[in-house]
Amino acid sequence: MIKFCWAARICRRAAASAAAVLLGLSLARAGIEPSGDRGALMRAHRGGALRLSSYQPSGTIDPQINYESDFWQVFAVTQDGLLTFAKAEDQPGMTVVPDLADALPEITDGGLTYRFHLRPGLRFSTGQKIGVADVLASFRRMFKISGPNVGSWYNILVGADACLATPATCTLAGGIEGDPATGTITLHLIRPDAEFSQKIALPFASILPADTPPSDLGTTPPAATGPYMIASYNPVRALVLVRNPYFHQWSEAAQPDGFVDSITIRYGLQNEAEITAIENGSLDWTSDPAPLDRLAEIGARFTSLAHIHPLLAYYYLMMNTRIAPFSDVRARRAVAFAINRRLVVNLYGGPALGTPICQLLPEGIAGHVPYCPFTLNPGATWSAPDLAQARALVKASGTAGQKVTIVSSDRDIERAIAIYLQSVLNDIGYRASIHSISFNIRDTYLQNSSNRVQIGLTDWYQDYPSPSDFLNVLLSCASFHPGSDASINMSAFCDPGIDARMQQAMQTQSAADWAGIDHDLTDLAPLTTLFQIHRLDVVSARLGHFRFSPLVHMIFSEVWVQ
Amino acid sequence: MIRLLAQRLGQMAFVMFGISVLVFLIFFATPGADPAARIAGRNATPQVLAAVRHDFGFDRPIPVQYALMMKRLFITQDLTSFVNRGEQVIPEIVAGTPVTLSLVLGAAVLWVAGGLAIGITAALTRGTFTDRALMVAGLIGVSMPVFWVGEMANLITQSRLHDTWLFFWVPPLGYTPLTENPFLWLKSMLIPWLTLALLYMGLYGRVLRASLIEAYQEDFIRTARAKGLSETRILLRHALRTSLITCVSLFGLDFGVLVGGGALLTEVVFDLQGVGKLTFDALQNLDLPVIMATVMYASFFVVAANAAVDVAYALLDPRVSTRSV
Amino acid sequence: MISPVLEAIGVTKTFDVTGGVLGRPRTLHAVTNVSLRVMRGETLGLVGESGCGKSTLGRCLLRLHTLTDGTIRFAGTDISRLSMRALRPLRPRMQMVFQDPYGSLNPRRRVGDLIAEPLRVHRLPSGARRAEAETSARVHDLLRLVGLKEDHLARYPHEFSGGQRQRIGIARALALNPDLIVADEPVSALDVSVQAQVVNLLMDLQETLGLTYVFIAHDLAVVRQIATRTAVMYLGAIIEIGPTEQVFCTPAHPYTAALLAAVPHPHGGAAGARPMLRGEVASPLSPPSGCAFHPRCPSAEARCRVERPMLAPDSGPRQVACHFPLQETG
Amino acid sequence: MVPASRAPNIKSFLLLFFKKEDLPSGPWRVALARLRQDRAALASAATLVLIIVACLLAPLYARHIAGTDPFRPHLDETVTIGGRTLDILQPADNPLHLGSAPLGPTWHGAYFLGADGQGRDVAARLLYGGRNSLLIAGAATLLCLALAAIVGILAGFMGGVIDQILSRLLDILWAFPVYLLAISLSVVLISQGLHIGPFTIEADSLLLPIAIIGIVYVPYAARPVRGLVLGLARSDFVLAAVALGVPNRRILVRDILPNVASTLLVFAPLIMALNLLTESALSFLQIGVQPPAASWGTIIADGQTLIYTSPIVAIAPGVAIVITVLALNVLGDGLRDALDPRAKLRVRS
Repeated sequence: MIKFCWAARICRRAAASAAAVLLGLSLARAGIEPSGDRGALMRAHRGGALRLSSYQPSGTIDPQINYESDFWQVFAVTQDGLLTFAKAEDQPGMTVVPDLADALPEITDGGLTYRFHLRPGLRFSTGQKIGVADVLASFRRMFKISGPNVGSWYNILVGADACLATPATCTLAGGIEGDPATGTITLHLIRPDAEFSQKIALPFASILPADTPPSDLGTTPPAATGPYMIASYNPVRALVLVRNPYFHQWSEAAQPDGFVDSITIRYGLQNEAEITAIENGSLDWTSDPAPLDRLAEIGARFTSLAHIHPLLAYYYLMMNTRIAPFSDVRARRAVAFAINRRLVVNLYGGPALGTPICQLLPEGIAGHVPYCPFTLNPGATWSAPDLAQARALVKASGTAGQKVTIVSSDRDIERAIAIYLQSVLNDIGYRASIHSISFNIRDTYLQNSSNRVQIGLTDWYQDYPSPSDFLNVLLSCASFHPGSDASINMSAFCDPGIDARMQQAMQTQSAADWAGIDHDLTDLAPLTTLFQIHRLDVVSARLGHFRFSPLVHMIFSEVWVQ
Repeated sequence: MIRLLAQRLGQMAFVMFGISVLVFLIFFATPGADPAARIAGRNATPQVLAAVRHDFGFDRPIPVQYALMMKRLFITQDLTSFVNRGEQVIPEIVAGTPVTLSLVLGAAVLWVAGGLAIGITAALTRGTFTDRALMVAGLIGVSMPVFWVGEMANLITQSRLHDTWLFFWVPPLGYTPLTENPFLWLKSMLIPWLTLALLYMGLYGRVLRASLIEAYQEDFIRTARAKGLSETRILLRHALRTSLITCVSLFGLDFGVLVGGGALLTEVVFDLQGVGKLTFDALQNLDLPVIMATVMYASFFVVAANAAVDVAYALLDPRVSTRSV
Repeated sequence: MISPVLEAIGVTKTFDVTGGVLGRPRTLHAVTNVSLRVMRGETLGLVGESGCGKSTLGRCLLRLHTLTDGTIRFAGTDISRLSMRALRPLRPRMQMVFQDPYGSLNPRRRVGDLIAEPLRVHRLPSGARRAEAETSARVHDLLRLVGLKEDHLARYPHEFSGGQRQRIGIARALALNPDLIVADEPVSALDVSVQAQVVNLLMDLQETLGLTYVFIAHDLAVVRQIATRTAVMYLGAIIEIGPTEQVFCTPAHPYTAALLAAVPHPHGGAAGARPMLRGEVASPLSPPSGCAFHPRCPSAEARCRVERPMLAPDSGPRQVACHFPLQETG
Repeated sequence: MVPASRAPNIKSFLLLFFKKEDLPSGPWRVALARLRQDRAALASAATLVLIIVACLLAPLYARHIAGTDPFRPHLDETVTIGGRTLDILQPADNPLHLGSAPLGPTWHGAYFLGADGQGRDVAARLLYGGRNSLLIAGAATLLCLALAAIVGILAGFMGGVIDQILSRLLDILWAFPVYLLAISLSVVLISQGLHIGPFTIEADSLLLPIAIIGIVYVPYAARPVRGLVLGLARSDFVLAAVALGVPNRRILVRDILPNVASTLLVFAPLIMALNLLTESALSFLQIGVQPPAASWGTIIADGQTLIYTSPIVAIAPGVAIVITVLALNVLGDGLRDALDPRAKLRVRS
C-alpha cells in the first residue's frame, strides 16, 4: 500500500472512493510479490509470448527521434543510455540510476563536467561490444539527425551550437570526450543544469552502435542493448520484440531481464475490439484507453483485470493571453472558476480516472503543494465551480458577449469536454462555438499563433519528472515562437519576472521555489488545468506481475504470462 | 488496337496527374499540418525545425516539392510517410492489397450471385408480389449507409448475439491472412462480405431485371419463342446473355473502385487493414505522402477499370465502333 | 441582268470525323466546290440521293455551317465569313423549313411561342417593346396564312399531326417576311396526301408573298412539280443544272438519267429504256478520283478516272459536269 | 392546364413553387399524370413530406414534449419520468467507479429514446439532426445540379476548347473515388474553414459540407447533361433557332434548359439520396456536421461510443436514414419513369 501510493492524497482518494478494490489489487499482488529472489520467479514464470495491441503505431523506431510515450515504453526494454530511470513503481520509478555507466556521474567544475565510466563487457544485440566510441557517436548522432530536443535540452553541451548550425558535420568538439582505454566519458556543459542527468536518462540519449547511419532509422530496428530487441516493425501490421541474445542482466534497477520470450504489438484494432479481445484472453494488453461504453463493464465484471494509476499528466485549457477576451486575466480566471471539473472527469470516464486540479504542477512532481484558487471555497483542493464569481469576472473584464471559439480534437472524449465547455462559456456570458480538428494536428494547430486560437483543449504528459518540464516548458518566454507550428507555449504567455525565477529554480531545484512559481502562474491562469489523468490498464487474466512505472507505465519486462 | 491502348494510357496519365496535383494542393496549405513540426517533436526549437524542414525539402518551392514527391513515388519508389517516419509507402499499399482484395472478391462473389438470383427471379415473376418484394428489398440494400450496416452487424455478432449459437463462431474483428489460417480467414471475412455485398446485391438485381425485361421485348426473343424454345433456354441462352453485358460493365467499374480503396468505410468499421483503411488513417493523420500514394493507386484502378470496360464493350458490342461516325 | 438573291461560288464543306473507339480521324467531303445562283421569285430544286450533301449545301447556303471554302453572297452581301452574331440582322431575310417537323419544333414550347419566337427575337414588326400586341396579331395572321386555328396556339407540338407541324414550321419561317426560304425536304416525312397539301401551300405562299425557294428533296416528282430550275447533286457536287423541264425530259448527265430511270414513270413503260445504276455510292470519306461518278457510269472512259469534269460557268441556263454528256447543253 | 379536380394535391403543391401561368403543362402534364398513377412514388413523397415536417417541428418537440435543450450537456441533472426521478447520466455503480451510463429509452415524452453520452435527449436530437441532414443533402443537391447544369451545358453547347477543359476536369473528378474526395476535402476544410478572398466560411458552418457534398457528385450529373446538351445542340430545333437568328443566350434559356430540366429533375431525388448517405458518412467520420450541432451521421457516431450501453442511439438515426433514402430512391424511380425513362445516373460509392 505504501509502495503503491507515492502520492499520499491519491491514496486517500483511493481509500475514499475505491478503497476496497485498490486494496484488493494490492493484496492480490502481495501474494505473488517476489520475495527478493528474482531468480526463483524467473524460473517459475519465464517464457511465453506477450500479445499487445495499439490502434496506431507511434512513428519511427529511431529511439533518438521518437517522442511518443507508447514507443518510449518499448525503448525502455530495448535501449539503454548511460543513465536511465529505474524500472520501478511509484517514487523509485522517477529516480535516475546508472545504466550503461556503472555509476552515477561524477559532477565537477560547479556542475559543468560530468564524468562517466562505461560498464565493461556489454554487447549490442548485433554482437558488437559497447564501447566509448559508440557513446561519443550516439551523442553526435542526436545532433546529426536533428533530434527533437537537441535545441532545447542538449544545447548546453559545449560545441552544440556548431552542431545545431550544421548538423551534418557535428563533432561536439569540447563537449564530449572519451577514453577507450579506461572506458571513461566526459561531458562538458556551457552552464550548470540540474536536470541534465534526467535528460540523458531518456531514450533520446540511447547508446547506439557508432556505425548507425546518421539519418532517421524509420522502420529499421536499432541495435538493442536491453533484454529485448526489435525483430521487425511494420507500421500497419505489428512491432515484434524478441529476446536479445547478447543480453545479460547487469542491474535489476536499470534494466531487469524480461519474463516473456517475445512481445508483439499488433496495430489496427479499434478500442472496442481490443477490449473484447483482452476480456476473452486473446490479447494481453492495449496501449489505447478503454472506450467509454466499456468502462462500466470493466468496472463491474472485469475488476481483476483493471489497474488504475495516476499519471504525471493532465488535461488543460490553453488560453491565448494575447487575443481577446483571454488577454484579460479576469476572463481567464472566470473560465477557471466556471468549469465543473467533476463533470469533466465524469465525461472522461468517472472519478476513478481523474482527479480535479487547478494548479500547474501535478501531484507527484517535486514542488507540488495542493493549491486551488478557482473553486467555490478556494484552498488546497477543488470542490465545486463558482459560476457567480465567473460571471462577475467576465462582467468586470468587459469581455461579456464576445465570440469565443473553442478548439478541440475530434476524439470523442475531447469533443465531449469541448461541448460541455461551450455550454459553460455561454453560461458566463460569451458566445461560444467549437472548432474540432483532427487529433493528429491538435497540438501543432493550437501552437501556431497565426491560427489565432483563443481557447483550446489539450493535454500534457511529462518528459521527465521535473517541475520545469511543466512550468518552464509550457509557459516560458523561450517556448513561444510566433507563427510556428512548434511553439509549445500555446498561451503565448511571457512574464520576464517569472521567467527569471524559473531560471533560478532550475539551478537550485528548490521545491519551495517551484511551489511559489506554480502558485503565481496558477493565479495568472494563462492555462487552466482540468484534471490529473489516471491511466486504466486492462490486462488479460493470464498476465501476471503487473508493474507500473510512472514514467514508462506498464513495464514489459516485468510482466509474465505463465 | 495499339492506338486505342496508347490513347487510353495517355488519358490515364493525364487524369492521374490531375488528381495528384489536386491532392497536393488540397493538403499542402492545411494549418497545423506542417510536417516538419510534427516530425521535429513537441518542443523543438526553430533551429531544429529549420533543419528538419531543410532535410525533408520543405523549404523548396511547391512545384519542386511536388516533383520530388512524384519522383520518390514513381521513379525511386522510396516515398516515406511524414507521420510514421521511415514507413515506406509503396510496401504498405502492397501489404494492404491482399486484405482489400479478399474483402472485395468475396463480396463480389456474393453480390453477383445474389444479384443474379434477384434479377432473374424478379424478371421471371414480373409484376407479382415476389417481384415487388425483391425490388423493394434491393432498394433497401442500396439505401443503407454501409458503415451503419457494419456497426449493426458488429453490434449483433460481436456483442448482443455473440454468445448464442447463431454467432458464436464470429471471431474478433481484424484480418487473418488466408495463408496463415484459411478457416479463420473465412470466418473473419464472412460478415464484412455480407455487409458490403448487401449494398450491391440489390443494385445488380435491379439492373439485371430491367435489362432482362428489355431483352424480352426484343425481336430475337420473340423469334426464339416462336421457334418453341423452352422458357429456361430462352432465358439462359438469349435474354441473359445480352443483359449481362450491362452488368459486366457495371461490375468492372465497381470492382475497380472497390479494389482501389472504395471499400474504405467497410474496412474502417471492420478493422481490416486494407488500402481503404490505410487511406483513411493517412487522411486522419494528414500524411500527405501516403494520401498521395493511395489516391494515385485508387484512381489508377478507377481509370483502368474504366478503360477495360470500354475495351470490353468495343469487343463485345460491334455497334460501338461504328456508332460515333 | 437582275441580280441573284443568293449566289454561291466554289462552296466546299468538309467535316472532321473521329472514328469511334477504334477509328482514325478522317475527313468527310460533304460539299465540294459548288457554285450556283438563285434568282428572285424562282424555285431552285436540289435533288440527289440521300447522303449526297444536299442538306449540307442547304445549310451552307444559309450559313448555318461555317464554310470550309468558297463564297456566298446574299442580296449582294458576302456572308461567307460573317460570324453568327453578325449574320443575325440578315437572318430575317433568309429562312429555313426543316425536314423533320418532329425534331425542329422544341417539344417543350407552345406553338404560339414557337411562331412568335422570331418576332420577339428581332423585335418585329415595330421593333419596340410594346410590340406584344402586334406580335400577337402577326402570329394570328401567320396562323391563318398556313391554315391553322387560333386555339392551336396554346398547345404543344406533340399534340399535332406531321402536316400540321410542318405548317407551324412554315409559319415560323414566314414570320419575318423572308426573301429566301431554304426548304430542306419539307415533305419527305409526311404522308403522300399531306405532302400535296404542303407543297400546294408553299406554292400558294410563293405566289402571294413573292418568295424565293431553294427546295431540297430526293423525291423527283415533288421537285418537278414545284421547281422552276433543278440542280442534281452527286457526292457533294452539282453535276447538272438547268430548267426543270429540260433536266427532267432530256437529262444530259448519265447520273441524272439513271436517277430518273429509277422513278416509276407515271405513264409506265419508259423506265426500262434507260440504263440502271451499277454498284454503290462511293463514301464521301474517300471520294473516287476524277469524275466522282465514274465507277458507276455506263459511259465512263479512262479520262473520267483522271480528270474531274466541271460545270461550264456562264455557259447558259443548262450546265452539266460530264466529259461525255448525253445531250448537248449550253 | 391540369384540371383542378383531377390532381388537386399535386397542383396545389406545385403552386407553392410556380406562378399559375408557369405551372407545367404539356409535356409536364403528361409526366404528372403518369406520376399520379405511381402509388409507390406518391407514398414516398408523402413519407418525405412527413419526415420534413417532423424535423421542422423539432423546436416544438424539444420545448413542449421533451422539455429539454438538446444542444447542451445535461451531465448532472435529473429527469422525472412517471413520478420517478432518474439521473440522466447514471453514475457507475461498479466497484471501480468506472464509466457512467446514459438514461435508456423512457418511451415517454422526455427522453423518449433515452440520452446520449452528454445527457442530451436523443429523440429531440434526431429531429434536429434530420433538419441538418436534409438541409445539407437538399442544398447540396441544388448546388450539384446547378453546377452540373452549368458545366454540362457550357461544355455541351459551347464545345471546342471550353468543352475540352471542362470535360477533362470532369474526368479528373470522376476518377477520384467519391468518398475519398469528400473525405479529403472535409479533413482539410474542417480544420481551417474556407477562405476565398474576402469570404470566410467558418469550419463549423453547414456551408462546408454542403459545398463539399455538392461538388463531389457533379461529374456524375454533369456528364449525362453534357451528352444530352450535345444532342440537343445538334438537334433540328436548335438549328431552327439559329436559322431564325435567335441569340445563343436565348437558345440556351428557351430551348436547351427546359429540355435539360426534366433530366435534372429526375436526378434530383437520386442525387439527394446519395448526398444524404455521403453526409452521414462524413459526419460519422466526424468531418461533417460539427458539434454541438447534430446530423443523423453525428448521432450514429455518438451512438458508436455507446453501442454497448445504449445501442438505440446508433440504431435510430440509421433507421431514419434508411427510410429517407429509400423514399428518395423510390421517388426518383417514379420521376424517371414519368419524365425521362432514358435518364441514367450511375454513381460509384
